[in-house]
Amino acid sequence: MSVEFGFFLETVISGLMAGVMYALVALGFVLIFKASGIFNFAQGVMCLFAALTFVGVQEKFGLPAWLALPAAVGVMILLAWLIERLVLRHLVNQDPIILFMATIGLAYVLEGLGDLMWGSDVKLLDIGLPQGASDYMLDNFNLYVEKLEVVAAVIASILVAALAVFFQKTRVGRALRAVADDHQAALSVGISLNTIWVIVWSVAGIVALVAGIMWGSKSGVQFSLSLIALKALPVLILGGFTSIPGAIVGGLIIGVGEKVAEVYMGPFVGGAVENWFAYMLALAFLLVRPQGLFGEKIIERV
Amino acid sequence: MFYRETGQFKTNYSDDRAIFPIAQDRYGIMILLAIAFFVIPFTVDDYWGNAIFLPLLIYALIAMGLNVLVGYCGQISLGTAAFMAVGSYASFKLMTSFPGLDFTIVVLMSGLITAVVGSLFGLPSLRIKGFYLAVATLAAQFFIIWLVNKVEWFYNYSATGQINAPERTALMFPVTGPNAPILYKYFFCLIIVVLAALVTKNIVRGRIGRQWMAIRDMDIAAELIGVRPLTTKLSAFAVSSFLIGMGGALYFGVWLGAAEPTEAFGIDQSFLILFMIIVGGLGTILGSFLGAAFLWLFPIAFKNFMVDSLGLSTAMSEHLQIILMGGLIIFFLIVEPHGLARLWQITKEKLRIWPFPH
Amino acid sequence: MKFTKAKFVTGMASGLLAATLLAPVAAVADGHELILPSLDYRTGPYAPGGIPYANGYADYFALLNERDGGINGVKAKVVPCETGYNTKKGVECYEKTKNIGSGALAYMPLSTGITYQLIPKVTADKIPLVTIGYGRTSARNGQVFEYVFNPPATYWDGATVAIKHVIDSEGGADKLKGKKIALVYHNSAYGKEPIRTLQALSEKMGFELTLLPVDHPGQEQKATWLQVRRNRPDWVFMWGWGVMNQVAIKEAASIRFPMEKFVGVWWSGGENDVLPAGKDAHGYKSVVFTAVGDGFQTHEDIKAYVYGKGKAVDASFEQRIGETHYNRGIYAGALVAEAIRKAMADNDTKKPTGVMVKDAFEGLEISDERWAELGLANFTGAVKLSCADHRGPSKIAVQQWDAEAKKWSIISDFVEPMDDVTTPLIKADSEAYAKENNITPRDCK
Amino acid sequence: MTFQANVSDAMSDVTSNAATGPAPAKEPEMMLAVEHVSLSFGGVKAITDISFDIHKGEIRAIIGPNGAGKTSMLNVINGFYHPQEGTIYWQGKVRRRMKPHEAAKSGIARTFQNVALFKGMSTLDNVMTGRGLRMKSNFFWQCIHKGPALREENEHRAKVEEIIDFLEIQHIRNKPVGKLPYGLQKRVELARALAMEPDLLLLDEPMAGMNLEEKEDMSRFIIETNQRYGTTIALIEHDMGVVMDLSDRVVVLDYGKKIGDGPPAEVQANQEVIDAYLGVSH
Amino acid sequence: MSVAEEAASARLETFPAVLLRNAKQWRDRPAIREKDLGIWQTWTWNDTLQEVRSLSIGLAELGVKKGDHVAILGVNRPRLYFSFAAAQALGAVPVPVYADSAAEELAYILEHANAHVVVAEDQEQVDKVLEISEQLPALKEIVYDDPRGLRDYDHTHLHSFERVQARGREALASDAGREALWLEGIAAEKGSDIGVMLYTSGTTGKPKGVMLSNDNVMISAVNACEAEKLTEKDEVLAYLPLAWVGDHLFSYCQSYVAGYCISCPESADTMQTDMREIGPSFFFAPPRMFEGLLTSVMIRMEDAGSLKRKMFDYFIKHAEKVGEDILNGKAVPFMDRLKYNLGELMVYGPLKNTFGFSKIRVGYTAGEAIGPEIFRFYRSLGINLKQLYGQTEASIFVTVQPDGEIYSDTVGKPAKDVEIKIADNGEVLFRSPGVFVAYYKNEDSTKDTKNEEGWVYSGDAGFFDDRGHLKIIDRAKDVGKLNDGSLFAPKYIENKLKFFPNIKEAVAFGNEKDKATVFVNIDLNAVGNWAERNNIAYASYQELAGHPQVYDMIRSHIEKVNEDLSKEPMMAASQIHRFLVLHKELDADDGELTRTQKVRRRFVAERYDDLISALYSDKTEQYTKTEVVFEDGRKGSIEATVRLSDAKTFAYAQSEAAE
Repeated sequence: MSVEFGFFLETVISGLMAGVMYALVALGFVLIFKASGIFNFAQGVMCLFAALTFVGVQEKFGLPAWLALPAAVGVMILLAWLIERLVLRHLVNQDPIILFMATIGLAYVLEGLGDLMWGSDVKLLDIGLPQGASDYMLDNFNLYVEKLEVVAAVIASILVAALAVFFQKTRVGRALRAVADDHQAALSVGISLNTIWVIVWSVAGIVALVAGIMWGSKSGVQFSLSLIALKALPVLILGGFTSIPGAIVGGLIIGVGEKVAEVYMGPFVGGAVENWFAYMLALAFLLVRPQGLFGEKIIERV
Repeated sequence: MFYRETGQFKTNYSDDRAIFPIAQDRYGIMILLAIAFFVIPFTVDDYWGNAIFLPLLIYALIAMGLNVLVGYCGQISLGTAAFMAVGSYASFKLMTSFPGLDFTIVVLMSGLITAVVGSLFGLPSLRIKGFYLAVATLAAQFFIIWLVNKVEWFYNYSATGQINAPERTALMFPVTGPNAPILYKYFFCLIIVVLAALVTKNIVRGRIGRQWMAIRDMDIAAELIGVRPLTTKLSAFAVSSFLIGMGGALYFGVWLGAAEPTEAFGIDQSFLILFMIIVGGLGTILGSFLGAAFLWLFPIAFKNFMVDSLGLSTAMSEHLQIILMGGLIIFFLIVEPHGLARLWQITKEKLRIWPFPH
Repeated sequence: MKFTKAKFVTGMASGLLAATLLAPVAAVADGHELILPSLDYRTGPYAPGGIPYANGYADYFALLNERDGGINGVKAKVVPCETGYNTKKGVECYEKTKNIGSGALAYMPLSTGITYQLIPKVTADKIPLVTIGYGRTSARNGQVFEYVFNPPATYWDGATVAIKHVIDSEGGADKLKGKKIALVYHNSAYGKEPIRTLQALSEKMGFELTLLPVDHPGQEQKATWLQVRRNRPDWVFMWGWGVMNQVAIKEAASIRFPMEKFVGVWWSGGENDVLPAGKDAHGYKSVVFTAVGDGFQTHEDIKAYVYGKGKAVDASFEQRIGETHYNRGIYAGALVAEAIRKAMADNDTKKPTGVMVKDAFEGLEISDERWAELGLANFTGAVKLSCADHRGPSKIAVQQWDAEAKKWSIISDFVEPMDDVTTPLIKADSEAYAKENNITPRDCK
Repeated sequence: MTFQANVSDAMSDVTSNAATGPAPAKEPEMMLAVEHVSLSFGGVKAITDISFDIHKGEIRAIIGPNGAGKTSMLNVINGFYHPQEGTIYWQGKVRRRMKPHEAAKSGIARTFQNVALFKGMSTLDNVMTGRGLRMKSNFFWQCIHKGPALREENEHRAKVEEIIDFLEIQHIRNKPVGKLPYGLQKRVELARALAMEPDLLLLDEPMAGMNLEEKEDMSRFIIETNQRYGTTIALIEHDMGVVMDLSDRVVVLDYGKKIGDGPPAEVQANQEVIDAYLGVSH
Repeated sequence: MSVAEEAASARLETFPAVLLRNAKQWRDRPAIREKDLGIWQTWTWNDTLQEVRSLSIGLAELGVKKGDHVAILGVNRPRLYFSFAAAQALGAVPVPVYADSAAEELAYILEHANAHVVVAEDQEQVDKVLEISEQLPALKEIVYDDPRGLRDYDHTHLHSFERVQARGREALASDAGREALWLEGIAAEKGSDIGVMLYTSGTTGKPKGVMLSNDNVMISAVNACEAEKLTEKDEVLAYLPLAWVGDHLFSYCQSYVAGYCISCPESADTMQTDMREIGPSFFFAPPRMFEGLLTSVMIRMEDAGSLKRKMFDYFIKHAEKVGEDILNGKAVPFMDRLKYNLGELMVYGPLKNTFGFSKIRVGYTAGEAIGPEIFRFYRSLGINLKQLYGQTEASIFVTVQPDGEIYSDTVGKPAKDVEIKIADNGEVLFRSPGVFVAYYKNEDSTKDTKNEEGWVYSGDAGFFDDRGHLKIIDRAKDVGKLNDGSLFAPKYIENKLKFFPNIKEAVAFGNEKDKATVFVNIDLNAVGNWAERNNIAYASYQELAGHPQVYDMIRSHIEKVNEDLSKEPMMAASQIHRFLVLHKELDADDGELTRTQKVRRRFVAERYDDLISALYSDKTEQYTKTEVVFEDGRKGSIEATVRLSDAKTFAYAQSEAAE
């Protein structure tokens, strides 16, 4: 294995790993969009809020991590319930852009609330996840693989598997799938739309918590965490707003694409190309498939 | 209540289609304009000019531009800040390359250049729709900002990539640079914004505007009655970008005076403008102004109130303000999803039938 | 026309209400005060850096008020205004605060972006703008930038001192030839500042410079560090801010880049930047122009007079007094306070104006003895500004992080930057600015 | 003096056309003809080898059970779908593959099965949009809304007002169409199509979901349109009574195939058609 | 200006002559407007002249000649107004006919009037005429305005308006002398010639054709314009039936004389909106309309928020206190005036604005008596509303309330050039230049109504009060006596009852009876609204009318009236002892009301004979069956058991003053 090829491999691997991290955030978007057609602008802030809560309860109330986790999950479920109660319920049947706007309002509220409750300092999030490069890989294969990202990949796989089970095997999950296709159909399953929304937002909240913990372990918990949503957007358009596998595959493609571009193209054009390259990549895909990689085909009718 | 419409009747279609068919609206807008032209300029100081009126006017102009695209033509864009950047950098290059050029021309040309760039980035809209398009416009956002940050020619090879607006005049009056009196700056922006609003209104109430709205409301039906999607969408992108580009030139040249691409034209600017038109009201000119006013003035007013009057710490006030802002947005959406302009519309209807409730 | 009248009245009423809310509060409660706006940021992505600095600045004046009854008996009023590191809010804050009371006496925006906005404005409004270790480097040229001061160090100075540190570590200037140095920088005006200087030095000394920009906010730097890993530079410099710093430190550790060869500018040398990286950060270095820790009389006094009496803006901060960014806030406070003191003495007034303070800055001299009198012995180098030189003598050291003790410690002497390298650059840049903006450099003789 | 009494019975006079067909004196002029057209979506055949024609000035009905391919047929005619096989003749010439807006420009207008109005606009603006193809003033004049632009706007407004008057929708002139009752929406849609002054008007179930009174109104409008403006009309309708009253000739589709074509009475008697409607298995 | 034209316009004895003057004098001022195709289409006086001329000559081409009768059938449309002048220019007599006349009624009038030509509005009217054309041997041609739906009719004798005008224009173009000829025709018309014939919809018997000479209407119009200072700048809404004398005077004659512009609403449904848009400065309406409007105000305000309603009530009360004084120019305390101004801003102004009353300078209410409270309500808002007492036979004007002397209980002083005297039996007689020539083909009636000296028997009973104002009590023939000999004026009682918004119509009985009783018609709007608020469920008008709670409410109204009556010496004896609420609305289609919505008292008495006798018995309910005509013309019957109820009466001092 030549050095250059090894380095290329490293680039691809770290791209894949970064892609998994993006996909974690994108998953939350997809869940909500799939079930309710809402483009949840607040997903990034939800990650921050979840992570802040997770760290906050540890700091302020001295809870151990294993207790803080269910506490944070509880808060996210409560949040989902509140969102349904105070916001979504009043905006049934509104245009998508209105709901999108409402999630923007929500993002503001959560951002302010998180800062207000837990302060705007950087918080260290350490739940004992392995950090740094894998010595094993580095020593034996001279391959640079970040341990945290491997863990993230594993967790993402578990999460996706769990979601798959949830959607395929549980009654509620099946209702959720039904609601994605047809609101009426969901009602016939016997679960009210309101309940479904609470469940979807709770699940998205938990996904946000997981993403928040992963990103928080990587870079500490503070305001910038909410900006990772921007990283998830190209993943979303690439994978399609409604597809969970799309989010994963899209994440991987974007991750690899932008890393390769940055490393191999960056030096020639002055660097910092990852951001726009991700979007350009997504745009290029879209021009071929306007509904995204895994999105449902748009058939125009009159 | 104040609407006394008795005796206002139209004997020709021109009057019937006037921008303000109701006389009271005409008087109202005339009074507003009179205040804007004859009262404010002589009471305005640096604070009111630089912190309140200039940003208000400039944001209104930019919001109007975005509203053409999103509100009238239904093409969601998140690349506004990039187009502002195009306008700003175009004006910077024009100002520094042709020092003698009147700033009015600079602004117009910046608008035109932005219109060209905007149309180019509008091309994908022919294939991509809805939120997919919205996210696709982010490509423009990131690419353009990267480009102007990277290519040194754009910022005249300055050490840091900052651009500074040199002193230029419009019709002999200095309007850019630190020494331009706020009065001139204000008048310059006001005139441009008023004219732009008038022209925009004219466009949207005519054939082109109706075709935009047709595409927005039902693109297939629009095509089947003879609306050409290509020209219609691109014209919306062009007009929108033209306004945004002019706004960008004013934003940088007149208001800020200096700009740095990643911060002044960051993605949060794009979102801010989008929020303005949604809160203000999609598809209305008035909404652009109301939205700009709300999103720019509310935080300032709130900050002043919380910090100066209640003596809260700045951080606390900022947090509360963000929460309140979000809460208000949600509240407005629940009360009236179509924005402040619609709220005014409803109030107006109420006033027109006063004292009756319906 | 009754209706229009009525409309006018309601319009005026609501307009008035809005106006009162928007208008800045002009009146000052009790008598004359020295107005010192603090354009700080306690929210947003850069709040972790903004908070300690703003606290240091505010605490120093709170100390003067509590302990000495102000400056020559006139109380100082620090007016905080939240900018969120946002230039537009910064402009708004500036316009709002500049005319409070008898007028603002000095500005410190702690943001290079806002500094650029304010340079022309303060010049027009005649209020000194004091940028401690940030802002526009070429503002050192007082002939062009009359109202802008940047003691005791500029970014370019920082870059030269970092190179000096490399020279010391490598064992001589000649050893630099053929060495590789990478600059990881925040892709903004701030981050780009040292590029020119480093380029000049690389030409002069023959090292190879690699530029690696990182976009805001910088949470994801994998690609950047992959390139570091591939290029294997001997040294990495960093001009970072916010979350970018800690991510970079972690990434550097991950690729096993030796920490002692990783040098940040002072803004990449806060406790917030290294703490989240935990043990990985051990050995990381940064340049610095103030001493570290809280072992100074002033710090003791602040604890006693300010926190003890409950006069602190941010009472929860007490444990963190002495953090590097906090100390810079104190430094800024001390500088401004001394200038005001001098302005009062020079003009024999208790109501100095912006112009007087500017003049005072141009003759400001704080010797080591004076620093000791101020309760900050060995805190930093002596200050001596003049009309032409708005930076004055500069002393910069290198600090290193001890992850075990969770403490910074100074590992070098306070050395002078390479003015021979920067002076021509400053001259060129400031002259370009003067030309672009039709400024005739004043005569400082 | 006496007046002929039969004048008050004008309606029957008009509809009697249906039985006798177009005046035999002159050879019917061809408006549009489709020959051997087939259309499929990803392997699913929507239309199979269909041929028929539409004469100038007639009212042609296309009927058939649900899923027979009627709407697809209209979509083919106005260029929204492109058939894989077959030829379309338009006013005597072979028509090349064209985009919907080009078809509109060539004189084809239509209404939709599910009302496809511009919901955010007023009735007036909806109808005005239909005039778009005939408005020519350039961008500059549009911007200042004076001179040619204003003149043009007013001229077309007058035309549109005539149509509004014709369809009796004055009272909803300035209402947003989104909130109108269904029957009125259908009428506005017809108005919009009429505003294009088309040569061929395609109506996709113009009376679906209407009550008896509304249907009568709509029938009246369709007949008057045909007579007053000489517009050729092709319509899809389920109500056989309406079809029989209105149309000159009927084409019957079933499962994408043509199973009948001719005057209403003839088609009504066709056994295959009866079977298709009664659902007799083939 | 040609010689002929000059000759024609020199003597302004006829309206075509006035038109010639107007077309010169106010050439480009608007003469008539119509809401059509979304805007107010406007004809200037010059346009009007062109239209009238081509139509007139076109009519001549159709064979219309001097003395012919041209029936005009339809609602207010500019072209129908043009038809008046066009016919008059030929010396023909226009005969406007109510557009809502049933075929039978129409047949009678057209036949009686010997109409040669009918100018009809649209298909509906044409159909009506065609249907009865067999009975009309004199009818030669029909001209229609709106061609919709008429395309396929046989056009041998049916002509579109355009075609007639086109023929007129052709004739003008082909014959150079034709215009002069036409102008000469106008010049030849004299003031004494019959100018127009209006059919009265009398309360009894068949309609009578009132022939009015050009002088009659011209002098009346000139006098009225002078009295109210009407000028070409005034605005008038033409919405009342063309065949009503009031509309003829206000919308046609006075418009020509004063030169003001009249505006025709788009349709009856849009009347309110159109009224608001136009904002007439001179307005006339029957009391019924003002009542309806007031009721709608009260109903709409019921739904307003409590604060708004309180404010509304407060200011309305204040207006009642000082509004009329302010309007009459009397001194009012400064604070009250200030408060009134505030009220103007908050309530009166907006209210007037929503009605379209903001610009009214002079408003007339005529046709019948208006409830004093209603009258005062409008005046207190600052609307210069006046009562007018008039008759077709007088070219409408008999008395008018002069400015500053408005009393709600009188109809004012004699109009200019009008003499009035009271006959011994209380009947009002008048004589004026406007007094009609004769009834058409009905000399007996002419003799009965108009004596040799030119005095006309008005048929109304009344007297002059000490201020010199005429006070009308009732129809002379309706004023009766109770069995105890005291005066019984049914209309007086009915009007008092009708003031209550809940009561739409009332019919009082008592002549030659022991005591007074009434039939009441509830107002479905007002009572329905009230029922909704009080959770009273009802399925039909009939059910609501028979509801016990409705009876309670009506009873309280009646007792209030009784209390009032008890205080008036002449009327105290006619307090209402028993009443019932009718199970159906009185309807013109059933002949219970006239076309102008007046009650046909005798007809009602006969029709509901069973109910009346029940009222004078002890019964508490009565079964009745009534034949009705439905809207589509079918006949049917309604059956009901109507409840009868007593009402409390009040003691009063026996007066000897009764004459």
